[in-house]
Amino acid sequence: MSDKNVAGSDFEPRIVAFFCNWCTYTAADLAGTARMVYAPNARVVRIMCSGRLDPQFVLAALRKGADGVLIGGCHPGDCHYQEGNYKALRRFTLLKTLLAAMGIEEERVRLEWIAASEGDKVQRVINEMTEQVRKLGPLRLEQIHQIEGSHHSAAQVGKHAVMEGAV
Amino acid sequence: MKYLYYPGCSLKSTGRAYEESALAVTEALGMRMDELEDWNCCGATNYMSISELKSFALSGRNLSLANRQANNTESVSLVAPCAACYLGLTKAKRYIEEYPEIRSKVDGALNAAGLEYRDHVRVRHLLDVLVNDFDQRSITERVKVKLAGMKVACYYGCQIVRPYSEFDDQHNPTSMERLFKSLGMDVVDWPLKTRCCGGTLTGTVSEVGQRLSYILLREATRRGANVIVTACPLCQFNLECYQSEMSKRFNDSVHIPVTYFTQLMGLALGIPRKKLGLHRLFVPIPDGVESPAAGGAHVLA
Amino acid sequence: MSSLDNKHNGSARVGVYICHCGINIAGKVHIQDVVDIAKKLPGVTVAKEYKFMCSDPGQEIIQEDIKKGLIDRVVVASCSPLMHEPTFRGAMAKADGNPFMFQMANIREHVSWVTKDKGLATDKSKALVAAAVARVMFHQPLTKTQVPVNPNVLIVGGGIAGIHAALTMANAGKKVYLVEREPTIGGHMAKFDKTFPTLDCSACILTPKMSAVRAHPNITLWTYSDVVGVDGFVGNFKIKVKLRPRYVIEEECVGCLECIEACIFKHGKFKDEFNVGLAKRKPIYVPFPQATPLVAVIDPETCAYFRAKCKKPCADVCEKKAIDFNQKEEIVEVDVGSIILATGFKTFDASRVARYGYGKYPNVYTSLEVERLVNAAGPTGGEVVLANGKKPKSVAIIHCVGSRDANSNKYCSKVCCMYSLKLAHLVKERTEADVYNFYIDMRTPGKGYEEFYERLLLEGINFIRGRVAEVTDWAMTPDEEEKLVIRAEDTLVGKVRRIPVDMVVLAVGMEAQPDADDVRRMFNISCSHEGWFLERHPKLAPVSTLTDGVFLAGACQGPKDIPDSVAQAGAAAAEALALIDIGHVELEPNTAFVRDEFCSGCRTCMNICPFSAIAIDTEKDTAVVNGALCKGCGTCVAACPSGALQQNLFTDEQIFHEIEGVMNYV
Amino acid sequence: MSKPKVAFYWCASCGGCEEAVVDLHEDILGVVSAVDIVFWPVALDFKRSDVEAMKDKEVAVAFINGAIRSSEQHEMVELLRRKAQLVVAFGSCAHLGGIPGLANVFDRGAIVNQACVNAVSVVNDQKVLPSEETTVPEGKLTLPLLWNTVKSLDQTIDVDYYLPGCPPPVNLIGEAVGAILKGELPAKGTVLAPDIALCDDCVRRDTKPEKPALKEFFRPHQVKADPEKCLLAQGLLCLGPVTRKGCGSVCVKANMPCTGCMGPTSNVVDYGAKALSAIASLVDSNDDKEIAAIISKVADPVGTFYRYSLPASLLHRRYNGSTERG
Amino acid sequence: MDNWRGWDKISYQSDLDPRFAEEIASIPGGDKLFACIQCGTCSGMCPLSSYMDVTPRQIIAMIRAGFKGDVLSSYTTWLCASCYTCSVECPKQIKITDIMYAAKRLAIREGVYPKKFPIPVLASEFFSAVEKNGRSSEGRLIMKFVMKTNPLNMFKQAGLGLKLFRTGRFSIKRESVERVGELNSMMKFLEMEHMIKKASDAVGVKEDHK
Repeated sequence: MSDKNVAGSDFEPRIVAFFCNWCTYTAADLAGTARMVYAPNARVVRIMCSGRLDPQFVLAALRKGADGVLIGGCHPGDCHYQEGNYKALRRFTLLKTLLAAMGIEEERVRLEWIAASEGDKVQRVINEMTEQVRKLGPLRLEQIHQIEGSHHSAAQVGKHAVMEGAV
Repeated sequence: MKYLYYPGCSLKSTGRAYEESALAVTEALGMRMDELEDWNCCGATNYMSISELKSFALSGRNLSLANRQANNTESVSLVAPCAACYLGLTKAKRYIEEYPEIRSKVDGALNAAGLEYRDHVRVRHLLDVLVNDFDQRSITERVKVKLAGMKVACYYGCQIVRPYSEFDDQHNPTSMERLFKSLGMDVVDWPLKTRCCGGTLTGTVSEVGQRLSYILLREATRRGANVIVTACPLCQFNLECYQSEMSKRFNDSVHIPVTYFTQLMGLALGIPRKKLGLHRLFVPIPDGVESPAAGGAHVLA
Repeated sequence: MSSLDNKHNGSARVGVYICHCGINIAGKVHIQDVVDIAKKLPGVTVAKEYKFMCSDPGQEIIQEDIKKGLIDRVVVASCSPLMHEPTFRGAMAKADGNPFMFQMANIREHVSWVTKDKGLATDKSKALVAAAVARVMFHQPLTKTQVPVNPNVLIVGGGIAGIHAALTMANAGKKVYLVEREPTIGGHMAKFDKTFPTLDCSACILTPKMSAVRAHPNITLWTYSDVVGVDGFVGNFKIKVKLRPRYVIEEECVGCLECIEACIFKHGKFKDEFNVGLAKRKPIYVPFPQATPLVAVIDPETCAYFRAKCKKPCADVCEKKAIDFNQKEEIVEVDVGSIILATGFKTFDASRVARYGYGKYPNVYTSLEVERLVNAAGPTGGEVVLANGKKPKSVAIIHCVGSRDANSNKYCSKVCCMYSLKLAHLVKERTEADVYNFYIDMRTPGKGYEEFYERLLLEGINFIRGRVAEVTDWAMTPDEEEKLVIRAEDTLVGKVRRIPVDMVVLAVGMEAQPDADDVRRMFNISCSHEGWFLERHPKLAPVSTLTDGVFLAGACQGPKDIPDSVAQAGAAAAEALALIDIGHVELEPNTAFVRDEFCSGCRTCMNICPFSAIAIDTEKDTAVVNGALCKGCGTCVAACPSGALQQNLFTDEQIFHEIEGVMNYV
Repeated sequence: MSKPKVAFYWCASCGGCEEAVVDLHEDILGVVSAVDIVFWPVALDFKRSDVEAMKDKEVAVAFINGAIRSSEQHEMVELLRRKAQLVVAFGSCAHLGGIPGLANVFDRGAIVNQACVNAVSVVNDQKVLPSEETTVPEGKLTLPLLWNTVKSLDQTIDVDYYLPGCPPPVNLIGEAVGAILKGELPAKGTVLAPDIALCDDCVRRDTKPEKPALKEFFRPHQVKADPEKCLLAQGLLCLGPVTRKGCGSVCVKANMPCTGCMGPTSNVVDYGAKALSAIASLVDSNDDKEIAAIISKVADPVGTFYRYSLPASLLHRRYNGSTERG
Repeated sequence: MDNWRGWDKISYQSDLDPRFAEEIASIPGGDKLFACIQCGTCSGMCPLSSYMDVTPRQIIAMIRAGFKGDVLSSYTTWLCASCYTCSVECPKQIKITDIMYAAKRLAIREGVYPKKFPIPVLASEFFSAVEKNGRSSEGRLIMKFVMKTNPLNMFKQAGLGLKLFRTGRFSIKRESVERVGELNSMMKFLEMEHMIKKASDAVGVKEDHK
């Protein structure tokens, strides 16, 4: 990627997209089958249901250098698991208030309902979001922390939270 | 709801009677409508043929002035009685608000003149205001004169329904029919009420333009109408002023009064003919059609 | 983030295989670059590329590496996992690897097919491969559970597609429940007179099949009924069907129709739905003489007994005492293993195109109405007549009404050209009128279809290429007086024409059923934009849906003519039979599980499980997941406040590492 | 054999942790007899130079409480890290950043301005602000640099163990000291408290309904909480389900909801995000407007969910937009 | 064969302008023009199509194929009365009226419109009056127009003019906004913008040729 110079004009947004298996991931496949070209900035992590989306994943993506996070689920009423998307909505609603308080612009974390037939919506949303985030500029929390942590060698945020107990 | 009046160029000359009757009717209904200060041309049809952007900028100025005159309130309607002005302003508003590249240029032009564009202003046609902002029953109650034997063909023309039909059905508008029924008149069903009158072609390529107008008049007459009402100064001009020329050209006797809808409406509300500019008609409304109404409720029945 | 750092299985050996997919991927992604990056990723012991990984030789590459002990887990970067995940898992299992030590990177649908720039596509592919590798390091061996498949099948909709599927299944010895909401089966096809292009009689070929359904010992036919509940999953659905009261006991009625004769209404008075409003029926009626079952139905909305408790001549005349005004709606429940949806279509409402004057001018008809007019069993006995009873001298048929139009439906309804040709022929045959067909493009792909078009050209039907602008009743010339005037550009001549006719036929397109959205929700499948039920894959799985065990037949999936509907119904039946033949289904092991030692018994998870699959173990005071009920959505895992709940194949650490992987920017 | 040397130090903290050590009561005597306290500025008169004079790794264990937010604190903990074999992050602030960590929703400028100019109790008409260096006739005076961002201890130095809590419960301190003295230590990086959430031994757990769905949230001053029933089920934001046990649920016993000072269990990466997820999961609505209305009752989400852990969270601090970075 | 006026009707690709379609399609929402299926609804609906030398449908086809000269010199675009029927009924939602405007603007800019045809004359007169005064003075406009197109008409139309004058509907007073300066600044701004764009486009074209 040509965005080494984060603040430069050639900034390429990095977007992590969490897509539910049944609707949005399928829609992204459909966009592919239909050869709908769109911005390569979003990278998809597949989950079975938007209800699986732990807000920790959103923060982890931002922390790991994402400039935006897109969450895609089935339209209300369409969830393969009855109402996982509503649960995603409940968490997202609360997460949004938290992110706002933390100074993260609203456009950076977005929840979209995209049905399996809406390949064009995948294209539109990703293009739109890429441009919105491009306008906002980089977030790059990881780099900020490195800059501020220059007092010492290793930034070890989150050290306590070692995943224990092999699954 | 605050109303500002946008006359446009025609209502100050060939369409004077439209202005007179529109102001008389709104006054009679107790509706305050100040004229937009220092308004300019809407940038209509002909202008659009030369420069689209300048046309949008012209409308942009009117919308910006309206916003300023209304002190930036969000509930202001800019009322245009002329169909072409109504479309010119509506179209400009839509394009300015829908296309950022147009917005930025119009903003730039307005800023250069010390003006500013805001989305607040609603563009309304006078017909929309009179039909939708007033309870039709209250209009019925105000009817003072019964217009016996008037069979009205309501003519909408193009630009108040197309391409944006903001207040009525695009294919079969009925606002005027509803209004004239409320006024106790018979309306005639005719299929050509949104077909083009020929626009400026009546003057430029008159053999073509007048033929379009003629078709309308002939069909209205054939369906039993004895008066046509319009909501546009150009439509009224075309349908009325060329009647003698048409009679010659198409070897037919064309003779039917064509009024602004506000004129006939004013007559029913008991406003004096002169105040409605009826004396300016080429084909007059016959004397003696008026008889005192027996009361609003009766008219409805 | 330390939780994401190097805490994987230290002995993991990952094999990465990058697929070219011919030029589908290789044309847009520098494959070798991706291989080079993959080789450098921690844990990767093998990284290879191959032209078609899904081919046998491709799979063998993986199998050999497993057998040689080079790898114990696999990443394939190719197409969507929804496409080939089962293929590669199967290949691993054959080589005695655990099929769940596998992850796919979707670099075709999500990369090469949607990215313009080759460099950017390569970068994205690298990240997706890195993510898959990072995640697969934390995979654990899992096993699928098997559940038996109930061999019964539910078929919804009794049109030609449902009928054909039902007979196919029943003839194969399977128990079929066929549910139809109208009082009779037969669907649209029962309304047609002739079928194109052969012009054979619709009733002649359909009614024997309808009777066969009625008589078949393996088919339970519920007409005048609706499916109201669907529960369960592939192989094990629980279905609730509501049988509406027809006030005639089906088992008793012999179809003598004496009751209809006896009705206090001497003549039909109410809209006859079967004749699309062109005729009137009585409150007690059968839709048409060959209705199946041939059992009368009483419409309580119009029956005088229900409104005024009048005499009951119908009941009195019935020797079998089959009429029962006290009949109540009944709910039956059945278990089935598979479902075939054949709910059909509805025709476009022509009044939505105001300029064609449908509903305004009495002599503007829809094609379905004309189907009834030309039908010998129809309201006019096959006479094509105008509203005033006279024969038309000229008829215009307007194609594409409600099709190919962004203001209504964008798609082509596929059947209208052909049925318009058929109607043109029949109208001409019956009336000798001048017939004008107005078309945009003539679409006649199909066996014998183009030949039929040629036949009509030779028969003297007028064809005008141009979409009709408007149908009006105002005359410009004397010959237009009292006529309907068509105005259209004859695009092949380049002139606008006005053509006066007596009758206008609107070739209305096909639309999804108005309740298709409710139906798809009930069966947990998807709809396309236009409202048609969505197939699993437009080419390779055209009768399957994204919900296992639910199959599609006929026009509910998209516009189709009779041969296509029947073919698809056969295919759907074959899919269902294949499922039944295997006898069991394997369930993805992506269920949730509780790690007792971390569970505080806080019950947050219990609140949100939509399947009530979580309970409290009262001895240990911890939550337990019932694996048979868990469907694997993972919403409880996201909610678990202490990370005690995890989901197989989607554990926190797998996802955290995948996130870190996709953020791998080179 | 000489007694093991022990150091105590406090950084950005309230002093409560020091209290907790004193709260060991007579047990402290045992500790004192078993160890040799070589540095404890709050109680004993040692100087930095005394520590500097020690050999590296001479101190067996250093207990450090408080968050790190100044250059002086940073220097001191680095010094102690060099001198000590083991470093224990003592209390919520050292562990996760603690209450001082909430300063991370502001930046240095705003904090200094508030403290030195705007606070109602301050009179500072000239708006004089502290600066790192001031020249006076007598020469140059220096002050430690206040960091823009508050950090947890392990974000500045390597930490061996954590004693959670605000302050750490006495029994956990005792057990930890005992374990260290006996050399029975768990894996490095362990939080020295049970790895299960508070509900595990909450006396009110059995009163929690099977489906604890909520239509409304309350703050403690808005309702009179039933002293027997699960607080969460009453709409109070009790974070017990998200928080490590070990405190003896003192708050809940006092009819106050848990605010999470013990931090998350080891399976959770970000305390606040997980707490948020769990709480949102209890919201009983599928209507977006109603959901928003219910959730709007959660006042100050950062303060609620990250009361003790903002510096240790994934976001770490408030982000000030791309234009203001640096 | 005496009356046969034969000419070579073949169109050579080199005579067409492949960029014409793009140029027209660059108006807002203009790219829908490429979706045209040549159904003829526009021509059928158009109340003026019977007077046009080519139908609106053919105009779209010609634009798409690059028949720039034929389109710009045709009468069709000038006969369009902007009634928007075609735009509203088009099954592909092509903004045909806007396309007609775009073609008219281009024809005027390139000076290839039908010169003696009265409609472009009216448009230009209207434009210059409004640009100068901010309002159109209908009476003056009509007089100027008649003078420029067919002065003899002046006598033919005298009766109508007199009638209008008698009914107070005709005036030769010059109408104008009060703050003409405002308008001037706006127009100047837009002209500058336009020049800048043209200049940069020109540079772009040059680079293309290199």
